[in-house]
Amino acid sequence: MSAASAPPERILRAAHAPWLAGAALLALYAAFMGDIYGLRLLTQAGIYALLVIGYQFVFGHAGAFSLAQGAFFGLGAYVTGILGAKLGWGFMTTFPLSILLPAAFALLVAAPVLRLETHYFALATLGLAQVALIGAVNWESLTGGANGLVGVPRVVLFGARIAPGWPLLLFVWGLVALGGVLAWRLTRGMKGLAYRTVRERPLAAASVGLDGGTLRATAFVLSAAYGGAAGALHANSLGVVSPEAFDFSIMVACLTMAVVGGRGRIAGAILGAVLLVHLPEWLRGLEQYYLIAYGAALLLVVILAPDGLAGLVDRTWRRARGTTETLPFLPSSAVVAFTGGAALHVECLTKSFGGVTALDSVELRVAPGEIVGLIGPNGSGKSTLANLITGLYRPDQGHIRLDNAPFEPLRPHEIARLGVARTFQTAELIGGASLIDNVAVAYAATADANLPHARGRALNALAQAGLSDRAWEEAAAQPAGVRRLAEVARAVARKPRFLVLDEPSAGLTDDERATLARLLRGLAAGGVAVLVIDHNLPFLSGLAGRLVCLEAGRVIAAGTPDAVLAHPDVRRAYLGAAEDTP
Amino acid sequence: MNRVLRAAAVATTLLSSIPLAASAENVRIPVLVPITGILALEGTSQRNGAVMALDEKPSGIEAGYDVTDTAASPETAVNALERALSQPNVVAVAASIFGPQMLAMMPIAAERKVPLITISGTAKITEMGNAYVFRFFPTDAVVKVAQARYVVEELKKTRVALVYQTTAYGQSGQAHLTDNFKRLGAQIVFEEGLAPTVKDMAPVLAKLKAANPDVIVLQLHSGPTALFVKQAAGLNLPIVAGSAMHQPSTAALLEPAELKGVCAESGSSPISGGSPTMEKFTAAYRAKFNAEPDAFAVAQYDGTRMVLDAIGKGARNAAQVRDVLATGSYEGLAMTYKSDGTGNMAHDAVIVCYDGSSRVPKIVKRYAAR
Amino acid sequence: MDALTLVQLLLNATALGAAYALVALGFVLVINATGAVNFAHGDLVMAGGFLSVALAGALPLPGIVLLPVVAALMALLGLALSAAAYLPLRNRPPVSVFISTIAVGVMLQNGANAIFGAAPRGGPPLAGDGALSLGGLALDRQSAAVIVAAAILLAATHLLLTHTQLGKRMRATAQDPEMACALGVRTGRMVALTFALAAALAGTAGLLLSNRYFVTPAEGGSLMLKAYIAVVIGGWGRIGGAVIGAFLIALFESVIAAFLSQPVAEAALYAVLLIVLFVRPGGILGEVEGRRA
Amino acid sequence: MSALLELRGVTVAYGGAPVVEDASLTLAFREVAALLGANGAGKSTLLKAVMGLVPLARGEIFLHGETLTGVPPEERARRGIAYVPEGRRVFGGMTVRENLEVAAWCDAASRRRRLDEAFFLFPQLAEKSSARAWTLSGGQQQMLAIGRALMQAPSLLLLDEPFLGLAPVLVREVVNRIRAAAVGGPGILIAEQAFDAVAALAPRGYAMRLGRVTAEGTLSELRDSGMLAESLLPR
Repeated sequence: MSAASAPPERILRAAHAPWLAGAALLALYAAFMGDIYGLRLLTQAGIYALLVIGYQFVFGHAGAFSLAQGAFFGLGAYVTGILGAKLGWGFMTTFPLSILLPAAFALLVAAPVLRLETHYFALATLGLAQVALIGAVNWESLTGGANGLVGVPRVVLFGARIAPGWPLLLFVWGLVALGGVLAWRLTRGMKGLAYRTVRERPLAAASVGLDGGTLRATAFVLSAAYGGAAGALHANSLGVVSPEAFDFSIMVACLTMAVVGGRGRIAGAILGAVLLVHLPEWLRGLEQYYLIAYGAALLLVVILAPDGLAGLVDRTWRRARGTTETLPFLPSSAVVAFTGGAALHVECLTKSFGGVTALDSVELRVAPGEIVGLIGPNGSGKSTLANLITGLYRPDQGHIRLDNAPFEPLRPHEIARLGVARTFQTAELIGGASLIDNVAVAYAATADANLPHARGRALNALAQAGLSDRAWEEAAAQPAGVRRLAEVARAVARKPRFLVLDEPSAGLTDDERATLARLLRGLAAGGVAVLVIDHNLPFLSGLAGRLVCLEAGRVIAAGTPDAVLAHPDVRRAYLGAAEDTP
Repeated sequence: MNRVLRAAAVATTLLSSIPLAASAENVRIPVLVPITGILALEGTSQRNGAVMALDEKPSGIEAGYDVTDTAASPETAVNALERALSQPNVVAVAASIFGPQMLAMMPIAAERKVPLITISGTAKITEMGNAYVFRFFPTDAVVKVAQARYVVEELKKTRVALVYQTTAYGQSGQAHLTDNFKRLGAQIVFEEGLAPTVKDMAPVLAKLKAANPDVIVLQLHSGPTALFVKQAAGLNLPIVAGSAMHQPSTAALLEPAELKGVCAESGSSPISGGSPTMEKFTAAYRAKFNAEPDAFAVAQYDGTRMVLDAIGKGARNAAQVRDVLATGSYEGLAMTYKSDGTGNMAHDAVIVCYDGSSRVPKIVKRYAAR
Repeated sequence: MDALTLVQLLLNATALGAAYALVALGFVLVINATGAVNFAHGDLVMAGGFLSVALAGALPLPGIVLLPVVAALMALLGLALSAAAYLPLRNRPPVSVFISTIAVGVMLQNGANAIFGAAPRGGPPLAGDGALSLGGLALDRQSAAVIVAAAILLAATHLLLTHTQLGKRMRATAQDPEMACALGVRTGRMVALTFALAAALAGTAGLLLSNRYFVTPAEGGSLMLKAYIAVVIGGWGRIGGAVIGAFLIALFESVIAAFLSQPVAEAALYAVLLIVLFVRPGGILGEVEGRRA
Repeated sequence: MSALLELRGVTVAYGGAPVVEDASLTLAFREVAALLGANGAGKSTLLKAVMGLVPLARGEIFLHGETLTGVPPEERARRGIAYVPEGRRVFGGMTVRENLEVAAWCDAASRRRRLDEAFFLFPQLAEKSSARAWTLSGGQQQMLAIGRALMQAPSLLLLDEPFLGLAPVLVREVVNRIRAAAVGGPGILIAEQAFDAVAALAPRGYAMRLGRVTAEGTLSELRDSGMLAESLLPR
C-alpha cells in the first residue's frame, strides 16, 4: 500500500507525548509540592475529571447539550449518602449502586427526553435536575433536607480503609485512569467516528445505517454512570451529602470544564477539571475579589482557546514539531466486489408539503444492474423522491420496496441496512475529518467495525473514485467535485444493493465525471440497481439505460435517453417552446 | 500496591504531625466563612466579628489570620480548611455559620486536632460527639425554646402559624420549634417551608390567614423575613421571627412603622446597647466596617476573643486552646460562655422587639438555658 | 379561598409577571439576535437592581425618574457585554457564548457582592408608597406602578421592534443576518444594539423588582432560570411566547402556590414544563416558522 | 456608454476549488441581461459575488465605474445594489409590510411612496400586507422578495431564478413594469436556467457553464450558436 509508512505505535507515542509529559508533571507536583491541601484539591479534581469524562459522552460525542450531568452527580452522591449514612452499607455495595441507579434513571428518561432538540433538550434535562434538587431539599425523612446527611462512610475496599490524602488520591485517580481508558475504548476509532457522524452529519449517519437514537441514548446512560460514580466519590470523600451536590453550580462547573478543557476530549476533561478546581484556589488571596478574577480568567481562556486547552496543547505541540502527522499504516484489503443487487419498486408515490403536492402518483422501477437517470427542472420533486426512498420523508400514499422488503415502517438507518445507499445534493461530509474517515464511516454500522480495517477498505473505495492521493486530506479543504466523489465512494463502500445519487456530477471536472461514470457502470455490472438524479443531460444520457423525467411532481416521460430528450414535453420543460422567442 | 499506599499514608501522617512549637507571636487563627453566595450576609458579619477581635490584639497577642471564602458548598469549606491547616501553628479556626459546611469540616478538625470556633445554629453539630467544635451562638435548641416560650408564655398565643425556609437554617429551626410548641401545649395550625428565592409572600399569607392563627412564627433568612413582614402588615398578627429579624440589615429593608409589634430571637442585640462595653464595640464596629453589627458578629467576636484570651494566658498550641475552650469560661460582650460538655458555649437567648418608632429593637426578655 | 383573595393573588401575579416579562423579553431578544443563551442575563437584572439602589442613595429621586438613567447605563453595560463576551466568539458554537456569559455572570455577581455587600437591599419606589384601596382589594401603589411601567416598557419595546425602521432591522438581522446585510443593514451594530436593549430591559426589571422584592448579589441565577423556562415554554425565539411564559411562571409563584405548598408548586411548574415539552416539543406556541436555520 | 456594472476576471473559490472562474461581463444602465446556465454552473455564486456575500479569489467588480473591492455587502446595498436570492429568503416572522419597509433607506414619505408602488406592482401583497411572510405561498414570497428589493430603489437589481414559484408571464409583466414605472430604473441581471422564461425580456445575455462565462450575445444569437444548448441540453 502506497500510503503506508510509519508503524502505528510510533505515531501513538509522538501524538501523546505532551499528554504523557503532563501526566508526569502532575504526578511530580503531587509527590513533591502536595501537602494535604494540595492532595485534597487533586483528589477533588480527579472526582470532577470523572464527572466530565462522563459528560463528554453526551455533550462531546453525542453532541447533546445535557444539563442533567449535575443531577446524576447528585443522584450518585445521595445513593451513597442514604445507603451509607442511614443503612450503614459499605463502599463496596454503595459504589456500584451509585453508578447503576443514575444510569437506570437515565435509561428511563432517555426515550422521551432525547427526542427533544437542542434547547428543549437542555431545558428538559435541567427541569429534571431541578425537580431532583427540590426533592433533595424537601424530602427530609429520606435526604435529611437542606442539612443533608452526616456520617457517610469513607472508602473501604476489601476491609482496607482508603484514607484521605495519598491513598484516596491514588484510588480516585486510579478510577479516573480506568474511566478514561474505558471512555477511550468506547469512543475511539470507529465508535468515535460513528458519534462524530451522528453529531455533525446526522443525515449521512442514517444513510450508512447508523442509529443515532440508540447512540445518543447510550451516551446519555454512560454519562449518568460516570456522573453517579463521581457523586459517590464526592460523598465518600466529604463524609456528608447535602443538596449542594444537586446545585446547578456543579452542572455549570462540569460544562465549563468540558468546554475549557476541550469538548469531546478525555485529556480535555482532565485538564479542565484540574485547572478549574485549582484556579479559584490560586486566586484565594484576593479575598472577596477572587471570583471576579476567576470570571475574567475563564473569559480569557474561552476566547483564546477555541478548541479548549486540549486543542491548544495539540496545536502548539504540532507547531513545535513542525511536521504534519505521519500517515498511519494501512493493511491492504481486497478490491470492493459486488455480489448482486435488488430491484427497487416505487408504486403510486404521493407526497405533499402543506398543501403543495411535491410528488403525484409516481411509479418507478429500477432493476438490478440497471442505471436509471432521473431528470426534471428545479422543484420538480427529484430530491423529494430520493428522500422518500431513503426514509427521510414518509409518503402520503404509495409504497416503496426493495425486492420484497417494504420500506414503510422503517426508519432511515434501517432502510440503509437493507442495502440502500445514497449521496446528497450537497455532500454530507464531516468537514474537519479526512476523506478516508468520511468513507470509513460506511462500515460503522457493521458488527466488526474496526477503524484501521475500515480505513483500508475505504482507501480502496477512494481509489476507485480516483481519490487515493487525497485520502488523508481534510474534507472541508476539497473542491466540490472531490467532495462529491468522496461521498459516492462512501456510498459505494457500503456495497449497496440499490444506490441513489442526488446530482453527483455537479461541480465535477470532465475527468472526474468520467471516473464517476466508470465507477457507476462497474457497480451496475456487479448487479447493483442505480438511480442517478442529475441536471447534466449529456452525462446522464451517456450513462443511463433509461431516463425518467419529472415535472411538477409527475412523471412526464420515461424511456431511452433519446426518446425522453426528444419528447416535446421534456424540451418544453427545459428550453421552452420555440415560438416564444422574440 | 497496598504496601505502597500504606507507606505513603504513614509518610504523610508523619509529615503533618511533626510538633511545631508555637510562640504567642506566630500563632494563626484562619477565618473560614462564607462571604459570597447565599449565606454571604451572615458570613460577612462572622468575618467582621473575627477580624475585629484579631485586629484588636487583646493583651498584645498578634495572631496571624487570613480570610478565606467558603462560598456555598461543603466541598469549598473543606478545601479552605485543608488549605488553612497546611500552614503551621494554627491554634483555632473561625469556622462557617453554614451547618453542612461545619458537618463536613468537623471530622477533619477532629483528625487534625484543631478547634473550630463557630456560630452555626444547626443543633446537630454539637450532637455528634466531636470534641473540636465550639459554638458561641446559642444553638437552635436554646433560641427556639426562647422563641416558643416567648410566644406561649409572654404573648399567650396558642395558635401558631410557622413559616420557615427550606434551607439548613430553616429546617433545623422548624424541627426544634415544632417540638417546643408541642411541649408548651401550643398548636401549630399552619406550617409551610419556602425556598429562599420566593418573592411573593401573598400565596402563603392567603393560606396562613385561612388557618386563622393568632401568631406568626418565622424561621426565614434576612431578605425573605423582611419581605414577609412587609407583606403581612395587613394581617395585624404578632410576628415572632428568627434571628435574621434582629439583623440591622433586615430592619433596614423596612419602615419603622412596618416593624411595629415584630419580635425576634437572637443571642444578643449589639445595636440595642445595654452595656458600655457593648456600646463601645458597636461604635468601633461601625467605624471599622461602615456597617451595623449584629449578634453573629458579636458572637464570633466573643468566641475569637476567648481563644485569644486563652493564648494570652499561656495556651501555645491547638490542643491547649481546645482544653481551655472545653473547660474554661469567658465573660464576653453578649454573655458568659462556658461549654456544656458538647461544645455549646452560649446558653442565653434574648427576645428583641421593635416598637414601631425606630429600626433599633429593644431587648424585652432574656432566657437562660436551664 | 374567597374570590377577593383570588383576585388579589392574580393581581400580584400580574405585577410579578410583568417584571419577569421584561426579563424574559431581553433574554429572548439576545437569543434571536445571536442564537446564543446569555447566561449573565439574570445577573444583569441584579446589576440593574443594585444600580437603582446606588442611584437612589446618591439622588433622592423617585424611581420613575431614575428608570431612564438606569436603562441608559445598563445599555452601556450591554454594549460592553457584547464586546467582551459575544463579538470575539461570534463565529464559534453557541456553547462558547454560554460559557463566556457564565464568566461575565460570575464577575457581575461577585462585583456586586464586593461593592454593595451581601445584604439584601431595597430599591427606590417608583412613585411614592402606600396602598390604593379598590373595593376591598389592597393594591399597593408600587405593584400598580410596576404593572403600568412594565406594560409601558413592553409596549414601547413592541413599538420599537414593529414600528421603527431600527426595530425592523434588528428583527431582520435576528432572522437572517446574511439577507439583512444584503439589504444594507449593518448587522454587527444591530447585534450590539440588541445586547444594549436586552440589558436595558433587564436593568429596568431590576429596578422594578428591587423595591418590592429587594435585590441580592446571588439572585441572578434564579432569574436567568426563569427567563430560560419562559422562553422554552413560549417557544424558542418567540417574543410574545416569552412574555406569556413569564406570566405563567408568575402564576405558579403567586397563585398556584396558594393552593399547593410552595415547594410543590415549584415542582409542579417543572412538571408542567416537562409535560409541555413531551407533548409539544416546540413549546406552547411552537417556534417561529419560516425562519431560516 | 459607461457601464453600470462591470466584472473583470472574477474568480470565486470554495475550499480551494473555483466555482466561478475568470468571469467577465458588463451591464449598461437600465439594461436587462440574462445569465443562463444549468444548475451548478455558478450563476448564483456570481450574483452573490456582486452583492459581496462571497469573497473574490481574483478579479474586480465595478459599479458606476467605482471598484467594489473591500466594500461590505451592506454598503453595496446602500450604493444601489439590490438582491433577490434564490429561495427568496423573506423574513418569515415579519409581516409583508415590514419585510418591505425594512429595505427602504430613505425618509418616511419616500418610504410610503415606494410602499405604494410595490403594492401597485403586486396587488396580492397589498391584500396580505399584515400577514406574516411565512404564511404566504411560494409565489407570493417571490413577489415579496422582488418587492423588497425594489424598496431599495436600486440602480442594479440582481434576480436569482425569480421564476421559481411564479408564472413566467407574471415575471415578464413585473420586469416590464419595473422598467416602465421607474424613470431611470435599475439595470437588471437575471440568473435563470430555463431559456424561454427570460427570452421575452432580456435582449442580451451570457451563458455560463462549469463556472465560466462561455458565450455572450443576444438571446437568439446565444440559442443559435449552440453554446446555450450545450449548457442546457445535448444536441
